[in-house]
Amino acid sequence: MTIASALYIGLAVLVLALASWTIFAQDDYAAIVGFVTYGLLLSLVWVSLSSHDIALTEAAIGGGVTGVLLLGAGARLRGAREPTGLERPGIARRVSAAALCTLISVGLALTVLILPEPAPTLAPSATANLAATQMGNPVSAVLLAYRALDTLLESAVLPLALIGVWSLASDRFWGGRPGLQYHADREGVLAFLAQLLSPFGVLMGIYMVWIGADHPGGKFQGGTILAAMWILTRMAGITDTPPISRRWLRIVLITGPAVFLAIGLAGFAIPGTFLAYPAGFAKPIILIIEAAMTPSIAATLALLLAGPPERKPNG
Amino acid sequence: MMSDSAAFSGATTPGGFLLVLAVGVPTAGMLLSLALGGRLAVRTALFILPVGLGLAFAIVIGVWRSGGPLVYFLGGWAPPLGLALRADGLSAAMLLTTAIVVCATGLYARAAFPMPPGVSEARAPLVFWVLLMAVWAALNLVFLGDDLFNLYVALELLTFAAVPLVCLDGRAETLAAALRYLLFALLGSVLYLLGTALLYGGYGTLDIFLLFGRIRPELVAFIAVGLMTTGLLAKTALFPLHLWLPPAHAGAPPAASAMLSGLVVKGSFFLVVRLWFDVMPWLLNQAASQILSTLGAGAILVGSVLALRQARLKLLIAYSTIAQIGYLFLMFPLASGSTSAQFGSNAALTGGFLQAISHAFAKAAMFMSAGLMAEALGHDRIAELRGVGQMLPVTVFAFGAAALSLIGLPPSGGFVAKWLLLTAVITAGQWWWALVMLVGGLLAGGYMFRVLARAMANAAEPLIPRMSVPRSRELVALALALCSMLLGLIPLRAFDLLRIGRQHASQAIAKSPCPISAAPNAAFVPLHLAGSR
Amino acid sequence: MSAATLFGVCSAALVGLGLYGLIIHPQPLRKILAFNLLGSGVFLLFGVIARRGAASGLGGDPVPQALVITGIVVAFSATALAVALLLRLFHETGRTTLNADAPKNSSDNPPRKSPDS
Amino acid sequence: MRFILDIFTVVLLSAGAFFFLAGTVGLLRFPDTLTRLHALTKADNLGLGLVAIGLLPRTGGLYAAKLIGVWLLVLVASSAVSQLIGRAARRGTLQK
Repeated sequence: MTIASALYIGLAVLVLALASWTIFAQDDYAAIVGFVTYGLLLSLVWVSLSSHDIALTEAAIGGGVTGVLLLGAGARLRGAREPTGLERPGIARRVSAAALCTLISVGLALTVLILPEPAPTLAPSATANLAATQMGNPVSAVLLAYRALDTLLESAVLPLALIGVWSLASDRFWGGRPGLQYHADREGVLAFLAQLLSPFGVLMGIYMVWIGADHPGGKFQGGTILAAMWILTRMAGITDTPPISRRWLRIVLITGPAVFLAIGLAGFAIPGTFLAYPAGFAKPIILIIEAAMTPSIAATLALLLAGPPERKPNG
Repeated sequence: MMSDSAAFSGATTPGGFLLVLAVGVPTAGMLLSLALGGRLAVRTALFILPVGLGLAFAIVIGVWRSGGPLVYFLGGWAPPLGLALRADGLSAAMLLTTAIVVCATGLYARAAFPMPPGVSEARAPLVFWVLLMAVWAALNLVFLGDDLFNLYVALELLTFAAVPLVCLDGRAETLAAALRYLLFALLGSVLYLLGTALLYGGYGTLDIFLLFGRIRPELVAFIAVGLMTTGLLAKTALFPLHLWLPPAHAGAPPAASAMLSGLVVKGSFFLVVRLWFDVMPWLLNQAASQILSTLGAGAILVGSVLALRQARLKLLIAYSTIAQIGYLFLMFPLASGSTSAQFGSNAALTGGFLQAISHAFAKAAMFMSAGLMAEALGHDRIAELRGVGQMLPVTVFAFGAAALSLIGLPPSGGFVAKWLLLTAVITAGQWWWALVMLVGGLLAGGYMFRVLARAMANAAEPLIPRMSVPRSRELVALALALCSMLLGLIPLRAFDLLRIGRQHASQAIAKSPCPISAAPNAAFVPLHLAGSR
Repeated sequence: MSAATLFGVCSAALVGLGLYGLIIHPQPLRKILAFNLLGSGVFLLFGVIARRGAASGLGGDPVPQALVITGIVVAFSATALAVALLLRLFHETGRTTLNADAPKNSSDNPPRKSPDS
Repeated sequence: MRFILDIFTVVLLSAGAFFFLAGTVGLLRFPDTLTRLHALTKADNLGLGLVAIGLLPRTGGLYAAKLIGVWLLVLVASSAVSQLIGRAARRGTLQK
């Protein structure tokens, strides 16, 4: 057994242990903390599968922002009454559920073990066409050229989910500021951290978008970092969420998908196909799309985290 | 890879750009409504409605004229590396149905969700109009998508658009219903995604057309299709995964219920059809297809019996949806047929889709008229409906017409659908399904009669409506109900549309690797000759 | 045993664990956690398939890798929507569970105004 | 020269790993929040710093700067967060 495979086995055991903790822990809060740790370890798994783009995304979104979201929810639900005995599943239900899930796991594991060898892959055609997209990172080429429609729709999923979250506001708060107000001490530690860290964070977020075309990174990872910086300054009381009725906010939210859609439609004229980029201009156009999408992604993620409006429009 | 691309039937076809617009226009409408907000949001949505309807008509005409599918390769990248949109006869029919129901919903909702005077923007109207556009875009993509992962994104768009509609009024019950719906839907999509991963691992493509050529009857394919079907059934609310549906559909505002019950559940149903009929048609000959129709039969019986027991009109309609979804799944084992693969497949598939389409119109009409009755009466208790027929004759007539179609009485789309399914049952020699359909029809007659008998009865003294019901809204419900009726009067030949672009799949059913009686299969038995009309 | 095989089996186990949690936990918050775990198991399976398809000098097939990135963002949106629904439900009712039994049959419902716009 | 650098790396990485281990054991074993915090800072600051310095000879230029940057950012973040946790612990708003 090589050192590498020992490391992998250790990693797999740890991941499974944390996953079990997340499911079986009694305390909700402990389960959430377990999940956040699990997300961080999972990004190591992604590195060991040489998927650096996903490792970044998992650390930023899967573990990071999702973790913050769930921790926030756990904190607000704390003090709720525990489920009563009647609501807890009985032993028969547990056993049958466990049997079913074991069956599915075993079936799935068997299937994975007998997947065809050599594995079918699109890697050769993805690299063969890379030159036409003028990008160096094949994952970005898939996201922004070969399967651009997926990404376009995904960028529309984000504001849609946000509308869904906003729809849960009570009527009197419509148009107001999302989330609770943080009254933080402007001289405090958090304010210090927010002021010190946010310039670095913004720089790093922009850098990650910029190199995304050729190296691991991209708008989702970069956008998440920007969102995180906004959240940090908000928690420190330096910034606040804007009222959701603001026109500029709405425009920031839809700029990304709208620019992407408009460039896609412009493709009908030159070079004649939806979502095709004119030869030789693929890279600048893709950079425009990325630049337009990053603020939208950052704002949407941060607002999804903030939740529905909870304060009066003028409050 | 190149050989695959070459084998792919044709590249972008003329008129393929319509498919892009069918998805793009409502998406743009959703984004614009959100950005403009307020009254402009409503106006944008109302402007998009006729445009989208026109596109749907154009696609139907395009498919009918060309006699083959419309295809568009996005960005010029051919599958498997790129994505394609493809409209065959089934997609075209569903696109048009969706466009009609969405437009009707829009007209109906103009009065239900106007921006209130005095404020620049209110919550429920803005959310409703944005989500209306989103539901439309997502459904169009579900019908047009040709890539299983792209369809996953479409399913998620559909979920995110549908769930907030359930709890638009913000009451605790509807919030609980929406949360339960969301959890079911998320479980459904994640199981679907799991199957997608296995298919990619096994065959290196997610394009439906290419998968059809590569997939073989082996463990990977069976596990994948099992997981994907289970996930989609949870979203379609097929018995026994139906528990989330009644509170969600009954709790939503009527305009939203019309879309949820009439259209949204059909999205995931459509993907089940794509999987079983287009990706692995040989599966239809397996015992597995009997499982689907057994569940369908269970849904018909359980849904109908529960509908009979409801005291509230909207819940009754919601339970009737569960029963009517059951009919859709009866077509699966019938499509293979034992004597004539071609004919059995055609009658069953046509019957099944006609059921889906006529149910979409009838159910939307029913929820709209139930909404109007509830507005006028201030409640929707079936026991106290007496006199509503005098007060709102047009509404009750619309409800009655829609009920005829659901029960399956002639002349209605529901009748032709069930008649075609019965023909397929007899061709396939699986008489027991006929029994289920008969009992289902009787039960449907029973619960609809309960409502109509009360609604038509004269009240001791004329009722005074709590709110005046504008005639235009009544007419919208009536128009939809009439659409459902008219489907029964269209010559059957028109339904040849449903078969366009499917020849490859029906041949595969006939040449299935599994033993079916090797009847000499006449290359083409036109439906309108085989039918008795 | 290669990393791909090892983590392939790991992903199967994660799917089972997530599914179990989703079925048995009565609290929506725990169901949401379990859904995220289940989702990450599915994404990991995509990653394993990508790794198996390493070719042309790439460490993995970029197509499934890109799908996972899309999937993670979609899963986050779903989580945000579910959490917002749960918090609102808690705010309205003080409940953090959904009653697991079948939807209330209306025949024993107290009559009330139908939810109309 | 190469050999000496390798020894340097191994020694510093081992020392870093030791502090991480000690920190983790402390986190699990110590009785209350403040002492646990004390254990944690050992891992964060000292352990990570040793690992970063140990890796320096294997990289150069920009990468070395990035390594140091990572360490400094973690230092800033962890010291600020420790402050916050400590304050919360003193106010008694934490569980247990």
